[in-house]
Amino acid sequence: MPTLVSYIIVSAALLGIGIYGLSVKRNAIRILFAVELIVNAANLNFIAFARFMNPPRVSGQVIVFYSIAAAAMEAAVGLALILVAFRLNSSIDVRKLNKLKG
Amino acid sequence: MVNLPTTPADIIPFIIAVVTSHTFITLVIFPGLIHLTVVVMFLTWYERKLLARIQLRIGPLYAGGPGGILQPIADGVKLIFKEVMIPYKADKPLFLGIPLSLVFLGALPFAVIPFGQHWVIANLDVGLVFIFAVTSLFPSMILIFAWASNSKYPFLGGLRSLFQQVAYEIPMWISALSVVMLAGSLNLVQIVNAQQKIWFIVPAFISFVVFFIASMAELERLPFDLPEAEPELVAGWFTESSGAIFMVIFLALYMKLYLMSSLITVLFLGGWWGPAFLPQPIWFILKALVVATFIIIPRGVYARLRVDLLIKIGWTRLLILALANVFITVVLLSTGILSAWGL
Amino acid sequence: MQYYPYLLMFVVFDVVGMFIFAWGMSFSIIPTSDSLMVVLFLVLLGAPLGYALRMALNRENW
Amino acid sequence: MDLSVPPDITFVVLTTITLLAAIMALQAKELIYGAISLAISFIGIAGFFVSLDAPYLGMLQIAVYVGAVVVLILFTIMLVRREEPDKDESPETGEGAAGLWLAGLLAVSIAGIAALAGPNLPATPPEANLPISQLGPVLAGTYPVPLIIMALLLSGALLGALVLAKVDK
Repeated sequence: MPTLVSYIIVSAALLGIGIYGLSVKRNAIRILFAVELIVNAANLNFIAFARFMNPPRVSGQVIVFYSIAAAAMEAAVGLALILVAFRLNSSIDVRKLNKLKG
Repeated sequence: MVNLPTTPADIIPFIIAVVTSHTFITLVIFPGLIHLTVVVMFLTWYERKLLARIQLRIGPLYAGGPGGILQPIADGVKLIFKEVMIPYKADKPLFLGIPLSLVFLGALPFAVIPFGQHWVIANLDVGLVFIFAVTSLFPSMILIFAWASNSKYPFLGGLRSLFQQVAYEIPMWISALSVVMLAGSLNLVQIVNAQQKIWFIVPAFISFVVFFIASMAELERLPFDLPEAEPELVAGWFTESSGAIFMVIFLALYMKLYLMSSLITVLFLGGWWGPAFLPQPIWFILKALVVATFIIIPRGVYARLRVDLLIKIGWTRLLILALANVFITVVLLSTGILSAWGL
Repeated sequence: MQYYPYLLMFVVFDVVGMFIFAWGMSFSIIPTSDSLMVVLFLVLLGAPLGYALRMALNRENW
Repeated sequence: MDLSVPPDITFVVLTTITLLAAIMALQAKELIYGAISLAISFIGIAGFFVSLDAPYLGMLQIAVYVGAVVVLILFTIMLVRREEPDKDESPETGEGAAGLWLAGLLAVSIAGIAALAGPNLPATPPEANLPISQLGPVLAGTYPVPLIIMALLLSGALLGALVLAKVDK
């Protein structure tokens, strides 16, 4: 049987992948991918802890409801921002979005 | 549980035990693969014949059997032996992989559809949501396939298909919600069991209408077949597919037709319930075929809509109707009008 | 681009659909006062839906 | 016939699929392949949810992420894509190593802390399971205020994204 620790390790690995993408990638859409991966790592932890509690609690699942909804909205607004950036700059490389630099 | 064979003499009893076990029969023969293939092949013949009769033609005739009922087999053999053409600069792995996964996704939901009290492969507690989750994968698959064929018409058709399915999926779900509220469960077996006294088409008539129209749009049937409008887009998002690829896509589309008609049967028409002189699965299949007939008939009768009107209708009319129906169901349930039928 | 707002509305109502399915599934065992909250949730979403539809149908915006 | 798979094998398979697809999502050359890998990774997470006795959440994950968010991402990719791939997509030297170091440090430290605390954490889940019919009452009864805030968040995000994407005259 997989223990709680094994789930935490998987989630930590997912978080690591997400952080790597967030800090290294230059394409805005890839950065969005990384953010989604990090949110998913958190969700996995919530569900695992809710299951391993004694007695199991539904609250852990309900918070994942809200988390998924918030992540979906974040993706929607983020993609709209990327569209605007593309329209203004004709590039989605985050390092070329430096119009505000003095 | 069957023990694995240890000596050579045990192998034949082992095979017999496996073949006669309930899991094997439900998985492979009755609600499973063989039944699915036969019904889907029958539906392709049935649609051609029905449309021909509507238009005062005869339809398929020469392939053997009464009324040319063996036509689907001839079609299948013909398509398998045709050359599979892959367009120039198409994305090969996606172009070949997506049709296969479409068939897989089309067959997967049948695992939770109950064809009788005990004729169900997986009696999931979240059956209805499982079906919705699986069918919500279709639009992205179609978009990827259309993009992968690297051609103009498929891409336009794919975009149309995406927006149409997206527009009609939400009214469909929300109209199914009132059935879920009446039955108090997402388990399809329990939903059918709750309809023993009264079919849900009576207390939830509006949601039946919304669900029916939305499923017609999901299936890209006339008058909603914009994604494959022949005069404008050749054949829509599967223009570039040929030979075996085309056959696989065709199979997936008819599986989806059968899936939607079975879903309407489960949710609104009382599933397997019927007078006891016929066994339960027969009643179920008969009802599903009647629903399929009503989904096919408009193809011979109506013209198609314009794409922006289509999407506008989905969002402004059907969604509002479905939401209103949720409130009606809340009122019906809390005033206890339906308590005579045990709801 | 003309149909982009419909895609956004789809994402929003996908989430809403999942929320109210969890509520409708156990409607009979939820007290009425709690159900009113969910109805309020739906009513609150009606206003942005109307505004988004008006925006989406206005062809000058896209 | 017993078709149930032992939980260990399920866990290993799901872990492999999820992590490999997550890496592919960030490293694939074509953005479209990245989006598909992301979808596969989400499906893997949904598999974890189902195996952890939260089937409704698993279905929610598939329907919302793979059904809606990935479609939105694909559509945006097709809008902003250009024929030639970006040449300077790869990070500058040193930056990749630094990112890798940071991510590895974080992941290893979290996993290490979890492993250190391991003996105090429960090894096996309790027998009692979570019926999905409990979700609704907790959602509507115990946490009504977050529900209303969620309605406001949804409306705000919808209108905000619409106003952003609108063409200015």
